[in-house]
Amino acid sequence: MDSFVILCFAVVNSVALLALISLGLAVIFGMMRVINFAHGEFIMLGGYATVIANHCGVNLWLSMLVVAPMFVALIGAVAERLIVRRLYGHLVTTMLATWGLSLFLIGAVTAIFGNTTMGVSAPLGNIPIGAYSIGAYQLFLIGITALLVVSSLLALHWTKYGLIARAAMQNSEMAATLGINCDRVYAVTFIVGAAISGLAGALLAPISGVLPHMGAAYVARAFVTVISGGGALITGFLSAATILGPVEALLSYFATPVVGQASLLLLAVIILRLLPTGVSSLWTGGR
Amino acid sequence: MKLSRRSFLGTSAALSAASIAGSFAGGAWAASDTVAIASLHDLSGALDIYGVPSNLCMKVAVEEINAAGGLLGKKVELKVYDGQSDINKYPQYAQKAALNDRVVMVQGALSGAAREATRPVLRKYKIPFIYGSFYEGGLCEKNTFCVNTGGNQQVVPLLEWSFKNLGKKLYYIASDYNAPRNFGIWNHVMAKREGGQVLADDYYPLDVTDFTAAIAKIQAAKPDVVHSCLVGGPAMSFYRQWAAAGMLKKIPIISIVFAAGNEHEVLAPEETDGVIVAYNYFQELDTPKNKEFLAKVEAVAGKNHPYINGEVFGGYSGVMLWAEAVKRAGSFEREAVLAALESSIRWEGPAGVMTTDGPTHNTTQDVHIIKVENRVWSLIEKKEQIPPDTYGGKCNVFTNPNQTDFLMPQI
Amino acid sequence: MMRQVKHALFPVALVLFAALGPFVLEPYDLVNLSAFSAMAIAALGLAFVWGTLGILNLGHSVFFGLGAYAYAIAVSNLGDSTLAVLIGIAMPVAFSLVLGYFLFFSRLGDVYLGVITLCVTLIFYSFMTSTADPSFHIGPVPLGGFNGITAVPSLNMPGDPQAFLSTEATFSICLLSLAGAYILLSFLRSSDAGRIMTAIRESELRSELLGYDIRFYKLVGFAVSAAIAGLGGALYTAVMGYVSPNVFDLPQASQFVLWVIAGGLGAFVGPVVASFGFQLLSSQLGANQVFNTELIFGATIILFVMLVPQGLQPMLLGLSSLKFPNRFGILRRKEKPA
Amino acid sequence: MSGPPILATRGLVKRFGGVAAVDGVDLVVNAGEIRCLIGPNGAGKSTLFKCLTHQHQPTSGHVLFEGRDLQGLATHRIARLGIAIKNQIPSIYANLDVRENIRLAGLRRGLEKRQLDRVVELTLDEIGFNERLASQPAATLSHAHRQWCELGMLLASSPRIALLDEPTAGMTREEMLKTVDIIKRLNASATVIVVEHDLEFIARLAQRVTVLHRGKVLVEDTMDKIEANEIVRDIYLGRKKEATHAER
Repeated sequence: MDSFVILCFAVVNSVALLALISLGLAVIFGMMRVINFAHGEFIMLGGYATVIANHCGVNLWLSMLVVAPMFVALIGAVAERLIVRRLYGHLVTTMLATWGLSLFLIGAVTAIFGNTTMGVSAPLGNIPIGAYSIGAYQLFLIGITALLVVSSLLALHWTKYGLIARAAMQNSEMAATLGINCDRVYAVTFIVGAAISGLAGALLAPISGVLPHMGAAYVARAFVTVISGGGALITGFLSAATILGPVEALLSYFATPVVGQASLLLLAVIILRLLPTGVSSLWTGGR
Repeated sequence: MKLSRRSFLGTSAALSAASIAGSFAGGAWAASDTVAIASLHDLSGALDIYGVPSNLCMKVAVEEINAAGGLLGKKVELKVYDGQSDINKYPQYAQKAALNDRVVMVQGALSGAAREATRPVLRKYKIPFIYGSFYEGGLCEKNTFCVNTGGNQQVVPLLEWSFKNLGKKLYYIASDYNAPRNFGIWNHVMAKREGGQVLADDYYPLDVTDFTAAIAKIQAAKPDVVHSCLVGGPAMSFYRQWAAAGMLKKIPIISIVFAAGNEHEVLAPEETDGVIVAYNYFQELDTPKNKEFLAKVEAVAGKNHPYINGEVFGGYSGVMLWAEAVKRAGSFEREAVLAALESSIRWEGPAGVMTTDGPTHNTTQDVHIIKVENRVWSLIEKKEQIPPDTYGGKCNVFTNPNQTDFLMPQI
Repeated sequence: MMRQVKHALFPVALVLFAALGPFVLEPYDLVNLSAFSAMAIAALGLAFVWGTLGILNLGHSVFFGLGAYAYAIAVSNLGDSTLAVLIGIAMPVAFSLVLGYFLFFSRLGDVYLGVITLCVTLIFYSFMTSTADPSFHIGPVPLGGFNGITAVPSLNMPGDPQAFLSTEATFSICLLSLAGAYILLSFLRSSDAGRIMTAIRESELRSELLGYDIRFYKLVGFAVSAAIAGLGGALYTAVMGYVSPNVFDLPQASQFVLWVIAGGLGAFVGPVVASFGFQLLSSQLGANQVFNTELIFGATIILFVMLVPQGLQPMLLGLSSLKFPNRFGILRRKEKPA
Repeated sequence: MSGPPILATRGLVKRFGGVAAVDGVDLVVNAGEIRCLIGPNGAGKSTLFKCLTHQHQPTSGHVLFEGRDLQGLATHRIARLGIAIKNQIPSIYANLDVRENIRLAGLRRGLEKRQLDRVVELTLDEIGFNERLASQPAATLSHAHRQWCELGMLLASSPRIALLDEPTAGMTREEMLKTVDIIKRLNASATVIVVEHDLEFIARLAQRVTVLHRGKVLVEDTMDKIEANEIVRDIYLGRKKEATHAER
């Protein structure tokens, strides 16, 4: 019984982590068709912002939930202004430029902080479940991820900004004729995406090694999740995470982690082959 | 293009290249008043955490030698290459060091993959390769000399101690690549020898960051001790998630790689306190020789120098052992230096006495079992003068001078 | 006629270099340039399939890597390197046909196709890194996991495995192969089949309505690019003497894309030049520590993409003919958002 | 006429979701004809064309080419049988020059190089393109020239049937007249089915006219009779005429 609960926890946890690391990318890709290769580094910067703010005496929760997203939003704003804005509509060029940005950010962080930074540990203690015990912080993480996803959905569908954003995403020319400043919408979207990535990094900081290269472990996985999710902004990647996460978690548990990881990629390939525009084409009827 | 068969063929050309290389080398240091050695490390990229301090240790050694008047009357010059955590760079730079810089010795290429990519190149150009990282053991090649610990020198003392003091049921969790798999075999060797039990061998890809399922698996198996051979930044997540699940106080962790990537600094004390490792060297070692050494490190890299652990210490001991060999040989020539290294060079350094072992081309040395508390390591037990494993006599460059393949431990 | 002369210029230069290089260059440079050429050959494969046929293949490295591994395994088993190079070409081709059949016989958008190929190359990376166990072997050759296969024999005389070719000869062969790949692809591009491939890039619908089987042409083009990449991979392994799973990883895959974009999409000379340039830069950065290597390399990529968005070759051609109004090139227009 | 008609459809249906854009069309076209398809917007003309070439898969029903059922054939296979189409939205190779466009259309015929070159030059002549126009990228052409370029591609491919969807849309009268000429040349070797609104154009070309309405064939007759048909006037011509009046 307790092993079943733990297994369920592991599955839900892997879905939540996949969702958490993909959300920022999903917002940027879904709205702007920009593949942000520096996504992993935004996560890394979020982690660094948290750790450093915390060492400077800022309360951990404040560092995680406020300082990190704001800092990364700032970096995102600069990157958008200097790089991404000039390359809109050129998918591959943007991808390469953000790849350059990712190397640049890694280099910059290493040059400033070196390759070793003292981390912060997970707060909240642990919860015993039968013979097992799990970190309470991980439960918090699942909760806050759900909250983030739900609030993004609500923001997109119930607020004026969400409406404008969806309009700009559907048809930028028409939105422009309606008096919407698409450049501004894109800028805000990129910044919001960056802030979410930063928040993800901050939330991950207590349970992962905060190092200049930590982003590399996340980017491919986030990328695959978002693309196989398809056109529908939030629901798409969420459903992809819900399919891919459990497969990886369960196969890692019952077979080997390599099998789990390979199956995640293989499954993404199969999803894209069967549903060429991603999972969400099932209910949006293609794009 | 009209190339005659003769000039097109490598056998003759390689010979001439070798003789040229030889004459280059000879010419290069015979005429000038400096002699060059190469440092091949990842100074950027994901693996710089190992490369940067190891390179620093080489620098410290070179400065020490030069401050004492150099070697055979010549200043030693350190040619530094940044492998950029890209294995493709290693053969390139090894070649450059051999052909352009005409170095007399190459050290570095710490990761197994880098070492394997570099070794054949240096063998081809006949430049001695000093390997400074601890490793799985079983490398018994004429052109290579391993100055750090091999598999048996770390795993055997650590597991002897842990089976005796922590319990017989061991759970092995490791990164999925060559060295951890080889260390995994040593676990079984030791379990058989000591009557212990290896409950599981779990290998995780290097970029896994979510260890929830892994931890659940360990909890279900209820081991007495967890042996972790998880390597790299992403794997640090394991220790955090392990501590967050409250396991750190319940099941002790032993390791032979923990701290090599400064895990004990990146992670918080409440996530690492009590982890036990085995290395030939650790920075807190309380000996006069070590105090001297650390003073020199500070002189080179300032007070906030990176932590010097057992992995990167090889950068220092490698150069020093090589220098001793050069002194004994009275020459920088490959044959002479290798012969000297094979003649049991004894050197007393910060980590105690180290003696090169002729037949195995590995090094006999002390190993310290240490424990971390609040980011500081303290000695539990010292195992003196552990010789390298002979792999049943197969690890012997005198009887197998053409041996280049790895030897595997037999259970 | 002038055009043909202009086209011949580049391969002639390569052949001259192949002939004269051994007399003027240091052995180290010879080895280095051999490796660069092997990489450039593989980049040409992507330049062709992407620039001519319009297939955005983000996982081109899978063919390069398969060629590299196929050569390493074949030459270690057979001894003869000529046959091994051929196997290094054949393996990726066979795989590309299977993968291509899977991809082109469904209606996939270009980004999605790119992501699938990227996933495929990452799957190979995961698989190859997990083959450290000695039980993974082909003949006497262990796959070697993360460390890869080492001490791979270099090129030898056809039929005489003991007669290894010298550094000079290997250099010449690599450069001649590069010239050969360039000539082959240029011919293919200007042939009728190549024109049809260009047409397919321009408009799939129109081509289909004219009666061209676009799936067939894509499959053929994909296989050609795989063959060229495989040749590059095989030569690279022969020059470097080892192969590791890194040939499949994300940085390797991104590099090919970078070189093609930097050189100019649709061009052949540009990507070759860009590949040499970037490899030289990265190699120089590592040999002289000015500052953090990644920082400089990253900044270079950003600046390059921002300042020369249409790529090296179109920019230089544009400058020389001073067609400023058309500076941002036809090729830029092709690239459309997903 | 002996043998089956060159093109026939039997009960052709195409549904999009719940809407039947083509709703049971039976059409017979004989070899050598120029057939005009008319009907108000949404009558299903373009959809019918796309079904004929399998750009859309018909939901049910059959398309017969010289008695042969085309079911299951891919678009390019149908094109190879000699069914060429100009869609409503011009589809040419915008970044290639006109000559290359025409050449690509002729290339499929498997001619020798010299013969192909002759076909290309002849076609350029037939659509009235001089050397300057012929070597221009298609993207830089005017609207009418683009349409002619595409008609030239059809000419060069030497089809058995040419399906033309609104070839004169947006043209001046003179341009329309030139288009009529080109289509007549096309008709010399091919059966032509054309969707049009322009009455003068239809009068100049078509022998028979088929009226589509709400996805069904409403009536099929000569132009004179169609113009006299009350129902057609009601649903289509009348409105069209009013519209043209209003425009003037």
